[in-house]
Amino acid sequence: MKTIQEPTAEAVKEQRIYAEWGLTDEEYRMISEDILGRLPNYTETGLFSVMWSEHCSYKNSKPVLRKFPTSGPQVLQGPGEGAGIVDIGDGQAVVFKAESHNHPSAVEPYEGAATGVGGIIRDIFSMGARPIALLDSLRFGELDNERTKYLLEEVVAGIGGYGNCIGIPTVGGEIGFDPVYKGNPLVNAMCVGLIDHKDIQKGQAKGVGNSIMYVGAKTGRDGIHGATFASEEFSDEEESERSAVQVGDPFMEKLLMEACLELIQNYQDILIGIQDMGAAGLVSSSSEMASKAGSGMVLNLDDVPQRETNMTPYEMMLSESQERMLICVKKGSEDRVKELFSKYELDAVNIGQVTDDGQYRLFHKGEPVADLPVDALAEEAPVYHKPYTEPERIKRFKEMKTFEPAIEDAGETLKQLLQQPTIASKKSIFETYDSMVRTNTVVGPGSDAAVLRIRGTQKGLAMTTDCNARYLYLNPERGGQLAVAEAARNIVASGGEPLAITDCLNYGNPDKPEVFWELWTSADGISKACETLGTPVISGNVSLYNETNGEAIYPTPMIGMVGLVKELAHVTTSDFKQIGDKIFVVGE
Amino acid sequence: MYNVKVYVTYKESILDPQGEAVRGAVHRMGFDEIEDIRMGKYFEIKVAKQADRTVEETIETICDKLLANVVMESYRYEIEAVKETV
Amino acid sequence: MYNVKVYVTYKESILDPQGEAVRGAVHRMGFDEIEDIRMGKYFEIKVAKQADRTVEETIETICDKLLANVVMESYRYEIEAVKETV
Amino acid sequence: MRFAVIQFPGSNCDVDLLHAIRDGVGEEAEYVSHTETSLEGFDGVLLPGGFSYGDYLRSGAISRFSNVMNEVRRFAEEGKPVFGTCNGFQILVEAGLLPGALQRNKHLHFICKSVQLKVENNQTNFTSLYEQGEQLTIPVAHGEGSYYCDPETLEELKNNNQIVFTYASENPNGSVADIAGVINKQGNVLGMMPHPERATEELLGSSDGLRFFQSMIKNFVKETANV
Ligand SMILES: Nc1ncnc2c1ncn2[C@@H]1O[C@H](COP(=O)(O)OP(=O)(O)O)[C@@H](O)[C@H]1O
Repeated sequence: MKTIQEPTAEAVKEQRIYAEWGLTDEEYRMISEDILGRLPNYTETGLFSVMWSEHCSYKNSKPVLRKFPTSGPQVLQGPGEGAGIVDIGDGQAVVFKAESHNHPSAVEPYEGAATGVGGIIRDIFSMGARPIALLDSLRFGELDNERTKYLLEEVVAGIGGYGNCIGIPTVGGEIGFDPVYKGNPLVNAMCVGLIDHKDIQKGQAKGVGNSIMYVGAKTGRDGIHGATFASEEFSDEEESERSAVQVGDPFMEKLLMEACLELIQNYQDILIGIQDMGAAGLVSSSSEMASKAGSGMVLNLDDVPQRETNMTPYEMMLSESQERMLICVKKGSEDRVKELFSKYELDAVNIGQVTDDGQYRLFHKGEPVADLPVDALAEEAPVYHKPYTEPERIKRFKEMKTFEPAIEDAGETLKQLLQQPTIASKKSIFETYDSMVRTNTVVGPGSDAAVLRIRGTQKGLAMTTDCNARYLYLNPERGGQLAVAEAARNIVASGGEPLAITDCLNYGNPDKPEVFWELWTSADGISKACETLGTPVISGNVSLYNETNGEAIYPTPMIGMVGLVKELAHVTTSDFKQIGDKIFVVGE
Repeated sequence: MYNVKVYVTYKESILDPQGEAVRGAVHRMGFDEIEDIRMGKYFEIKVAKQADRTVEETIETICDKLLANVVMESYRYEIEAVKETV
Repeated sequence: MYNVKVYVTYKESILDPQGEAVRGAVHRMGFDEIEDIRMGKYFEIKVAKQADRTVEETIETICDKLLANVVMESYRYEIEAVKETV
Repeated sequence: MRFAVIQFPGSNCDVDLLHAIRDGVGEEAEYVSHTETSLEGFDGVLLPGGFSYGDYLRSGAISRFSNVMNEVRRFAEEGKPVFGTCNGFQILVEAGLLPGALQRNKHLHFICKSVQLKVENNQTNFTSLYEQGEQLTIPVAHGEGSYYCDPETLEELKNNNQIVFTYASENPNGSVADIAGVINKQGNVLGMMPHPERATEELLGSSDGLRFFQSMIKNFVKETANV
C-alpha cells in the first residue's frame, strides 16, 4: 500500500521534476527520446539523475582526467575500479585511493567526516585488500570564529572516531586554514591497503543466473540524493534543505570488512564480483557491476533489507545508507555465503540475478518499476567540454613585480610563522588518532611521510598527502606540479621511492569558465610532474561546486602518494638527532 | 531556580547504531520481549532566574545550538520551578 | 506492550567530564544562569508482555547488568502501558 | 606456553597481541572466538584492545556477556593467568574480574601516544622481570581510560599492592591516583590501559613491553610445573 502517490511519467516531464534533481532539459530529452523512446517514470528519472550526476559520471571532469598518465610497468589496476593497485614485488601489491566528503562534512561535520572515512575504507577492501593505513587532508577557514573551531573539532573527532574504532591506523595527513574555506571546508581521506596479487577483485556481475547478494547494514532513507547534493553549491538560503545526513557505524563496517576479506580469501570458487555501495548506493553499485561485465540484471526490491517502513523504489535505490556491499556469487552458493556472514552476525540476502540482455530491471511488490538499458545508466552519461578562460587575476599577477620580502628580524619572523595554525605543530590533532594499531607503524604522524613496515619482509610503504593551494591560486599549472613534487620529496626524504599517486580534485563550480580553467591547467601541471617522476595517477576523486555564495575555494588538488621503502634500514625521520650533527641545504 | 531535564534523541529516520547494539545484547541475554531500543542523551540542568530572558528561551537556545544537533536530532525538555531556599 | 524510559546518570560523587565540558561551552555562549549540567544516557524501550516475568523485573535486570555500570552510575525508569492495537 | 587471544566482535588489537607472543617472545598464540565455550589446552588468556561492539553504550559493557567470558571467569578462578589491555581491561572491569570502572578521558579526547609508566609492584607474576619503580615507555591509545574506584576500594588496592602500573610523567586521562594497571587479589588477573604488546620492537619505538610477557611465561610456566 503506497501512502503517497508518485508523480506519473507525464507529471515528471510537465512539472520538470527531473530538473529539481539536476538533469538538464537536453539530458532529459536524450533519455526519453534517444535512449528509451518513451518517457521515463518517476523511479527511472531518479536513477538517471544520480547516475548522470557529476559525482557518479564525471561528466564535466572526464576530459580533464584523460590528461593524467595512468599506466606504468608497476600499475596493476589504474582508475576505473574501486581503487588503483600498484605492484610492490613478492606477489604483493599496494592498493590506494582518496575520497572527498566536503559537502556532508559542512552539514554535519562529525558524521560527514566519519562516513567519508568509512567509504574510502570500503573502496579498499572491496578490491580484496586489507586496509593498513588512513591519511587525511583538511581545509578550514581561519580559526577566528566558533563555527570554524566547531567544524575542525568535529571533523577531526569524526575521522578519529571511525578509524580508531575500526582499527586502521591514521598515520598522516595535512591541514590548512584560509578564509576561502570558511563556508566550504574540505575533508579528504585516503586509505592504503595491502593485497596478494591472487586476491585482486573486480566489481563485476556476470554469468546468467548468478546471484546478486546484499550484505551489511539495512537501507534507510539516509542521504537520498547525496550524490547530486555533492554536485550542488551551498548558499545561505538553502540551509534548511540540507538533510542528507548519514550516520556512520564503524562497528558494523569492521564486521563487514572482516567478513568480506574472508569471502575474498577463502571463497574464490564462488565469488564473482564485489563492490561497495557508495554514492548513489544500490543503483550505482549494481548498474556498474552489470555494465562493466556486459551483463544485465534483475533486482527484486522487496528483498532489500529495509530499516524504515513504506520505502519507495526510488528511495531504496538512491539511499546512501552506509556500511553496505553488493556481491555477485555463483548460483547455488547463496547458503555458503549466508553462513559465512552469519558468523559475523551479518545478514546476506539474495536480491537479484544476472541476466544477459543488457537491461536493468527492478521489481517492487510484483510490479516492474524500472526497465532501462544498463549501459545508458552507468556509462553513457553525456560528456561536457566546458569552456574555460584564464581568470583576470592571473593576468594581474603576471604584471606584478616580483615581491621581495623585507625581513628585519629573522628570528621574530620565524616565530610569527610558526604561530600560523597552518604551519604550527598538528600534534594536538594527530594524537587523537590511533596511529599505531596493528603494530606496523614505523614512522607515524609528525615526520615527513608515514612509513609502515610490510610484515614478513624487510620492506615498507611510505605515504603522504600534500597540496599547497595558494600556489595553485597564483599559478595552477606550477601549483599542480609543486603539489606532486612536495609529495615526492616527502616520500624520498623518508626513505621511499615514489610509486604512484591518487588525488582529490577540489574545485569550485565548473560552469564558470575561470574555475574550469583552474581545473584544466592544474591537471596539466599534475600530469607533467607525474610523467617526470614516473608516478602515474592510479585513482582519485573529483569534488566540484565547492563554493559559498558564489565564491569558489582555491583550486585544491590534494595529492596522495605512496612509495616503496626497499629496506627498512633506509627509513629516515625529519627531526634533528644529536647535538653537533652537521646541517646541509640540498638543492637550489 | 529551575530544574530542567532535556532529552535528545535521533530523529526517527536516522540510524541509531548504539541502540541496535544494545538491542542485540539484550536479545543475546534472553530478553526477547524487548522489541526496540533507541538510545539518546539526557541532561539535568540547574538554571538560575534571569532578568532579561525566560528559562524557556535560554533552554531552547542551548538545545538548538549545543545540546542537540538539529540536523539529525530532536529534543524535548521539562522545566520545574524550585523553591528558593536561602 | 509497554513503553519504557530509562535514565542513566553518574552518581552524585562522580565527576562528569562531559557535563563539565557542556557547562563550560554554555558559559562561553554567555548563559551564566546555567549553574550545573549533568549529562546522562536516555533509552526509549518497547517491551512486549511476557508470561513468566513482569516488565519491572525485565527492566531492572537489564539496567543492573547492562545499561548502567552500578560502580559509578545510577538509573531510574518509567513504565507506561500501551493499548494493544491489533 | 600457549596463549588464547580472545576475539570479540570489534576487537582490533588482537593481531598486535598475537604477534607480540609469536614474534616478540616466541611462544604459541591462537585466536579464540567470543562464541567459544572452552579454553581447554591454553595456559594463558589475553583480552585484546579495540572497540568490542563498537564501544557502544560503554566500553566492554556488551562483550562481557559473550559465551567465552564464562570460561574466562572459570579459567581465572583456577588461578591461571588472564591479561586484558585497553578494551580487554575494560571488559575485565565490566565483568567484575577486576575492581573499579573506566570513564571517558577527562579531556574527552581519544589519545594515542607513548607515555612513561612506573612499575609500582614488581612482585607479581606479570612484572617480576622489571625493577621496582622502573620507568617504561609504552603507548596508550584510548578514549575511555580514566580509572575510577571509590575511596575505600582505592585504599584496599593500595593496602594489597594491587596497583601495578601508574602514569609517571603525565596522567593522560585523569585516572584516580594515576592508576594505569591493576591486578586482582589472587594475583593472576591483570588489566591495564597502556599497550605492552605495542612495545615489543625497537623498530616501532620501544621494546619495554617484552619483559611483561616474558615475566608471564617465566612465572606461570614455573607455577604450572610446581603443581
Ligand atoms: N590532519 C592531519 N592528520 C594526521 N596527521 C597530520 C595532519 N596534519 C598534519 N599531520 C602530520 O603532521 C606532520 C607535519 O605535517 P605538515 O605540517 O603538513 O608538514 P609538512 O608540510 O612538512 O608535510 C606530518 O607527519 C603529517 O602527517
